[in-house]
Amino acid sequence: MSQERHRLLTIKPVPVEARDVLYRVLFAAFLWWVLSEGRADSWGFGVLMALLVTGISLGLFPPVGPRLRWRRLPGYLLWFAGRSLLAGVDVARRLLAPGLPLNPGRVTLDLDLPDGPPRWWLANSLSLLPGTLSVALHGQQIEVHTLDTRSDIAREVEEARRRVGVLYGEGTSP
Amino acid sequence: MTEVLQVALLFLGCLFFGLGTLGLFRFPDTLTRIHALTKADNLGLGLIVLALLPGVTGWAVAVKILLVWVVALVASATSAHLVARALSAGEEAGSD
Amino acid sequence: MTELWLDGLLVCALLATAAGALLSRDLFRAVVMFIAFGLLMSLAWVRLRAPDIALAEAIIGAGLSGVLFLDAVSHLRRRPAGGAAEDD
Amino acid sequence: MTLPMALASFWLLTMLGLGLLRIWRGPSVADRMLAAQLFGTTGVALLLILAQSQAQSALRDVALALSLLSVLATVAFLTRVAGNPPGSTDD
Repeated sequence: MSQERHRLLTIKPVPVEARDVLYRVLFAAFLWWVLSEGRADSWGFGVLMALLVTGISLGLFPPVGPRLRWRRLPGYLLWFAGRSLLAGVDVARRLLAPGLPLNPGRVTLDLDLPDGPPRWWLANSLSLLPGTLSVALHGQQIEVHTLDTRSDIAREVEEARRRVGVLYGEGTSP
Repeated sequence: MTEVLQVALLFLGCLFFGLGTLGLFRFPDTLTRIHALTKADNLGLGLIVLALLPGVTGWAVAVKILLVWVVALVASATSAHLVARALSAGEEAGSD
Repeated sequence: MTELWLDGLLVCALLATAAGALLSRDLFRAVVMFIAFGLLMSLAWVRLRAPDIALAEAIIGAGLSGVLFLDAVSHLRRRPAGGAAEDD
Repeated sequence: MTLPMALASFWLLTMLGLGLLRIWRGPSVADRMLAAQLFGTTGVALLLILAQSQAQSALRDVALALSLLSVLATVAFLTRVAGNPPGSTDD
């Protein structure tokens, strides 16, 4: 078990597949369309840049570990938008309450998420979710700062961790 | 109708920016200030982006301002995490 | 009318950051003030309808030179004999 | 410029002014960096509003560049000024 875990927790580049290249070229072309605000007269240069960016990004960030399931992204973003709205309201509530109801502290929780992009997703998401701010990732643990140690931080982190896991293909037959 | 919604979103966005700045002064220590700033300001920016969406001139522009928001989200979440980590590393080392 | 107030406020903020960057005894504070000044200056170029200069100012003023100054401050701090400003 | 947008920009600029106060008062280095982060986000919002109300699409590029560069200052601060003792970072 622990060896299996260790294997999961190290970043390991995987062989580049044709679909990796295709996705990146398409994404770069999409970015060009967005950045040029839909102008049609610059596509010659745009295609060149898209290919160049794909080459550079494959060199700098080779594909690692489990792949992001793009089709599951909208669901994640919807959940995230709702929760981060709640996070803003939560901060506002605490700020405007006369007694300043705060009980800040740190919590360290176990985390069995593959190293690399999944963890970055989680850490960055947590900083924008209600009551949590990711402080540090130590091996298989995550240290979180919270506005109120009395609230159920473990459940919040567990929920976020589950959703990031789903985003990276957990819960599907391989 | 769209106009009313737009003004309402703009107002709410400004409100959250104000709250973020208020948090910068009212919360007791640096880590709690990070909470207030990242959450309130990013929500404020999001609401302002939503308010601007009806007035754009094309799909690409709409995606572009959404992209600016996403980049700002990632940027501030990353810097919040980095500042928090530096603070706790500094405490452990006994400096600062 | 509101636009006049907006520009007036911008000018006041510019003067405040410029004074802050020049007068601060703490070097790190001066650098952060300078970064803020760069950003406000970029907004000023925007109000003057010069978006290209605003872009250059945001990148060079608020971005690159801020980083270079931070680097310089850290070098000064590492050498206490160099007469660096005392902080806090 | 429509009135709501002008009022919104005025309000955001006021918030920037208050952020200046935080930079000046500190007290810690991290607080100042935090105020710089506030400057980044608020500046982006201001630029997006001005891009639309002044009908200058180039300002959206300025906003994008600003949001990318705001991390740069924080990273520079962390690696240089915060003075992490070597080996204290864990990843």
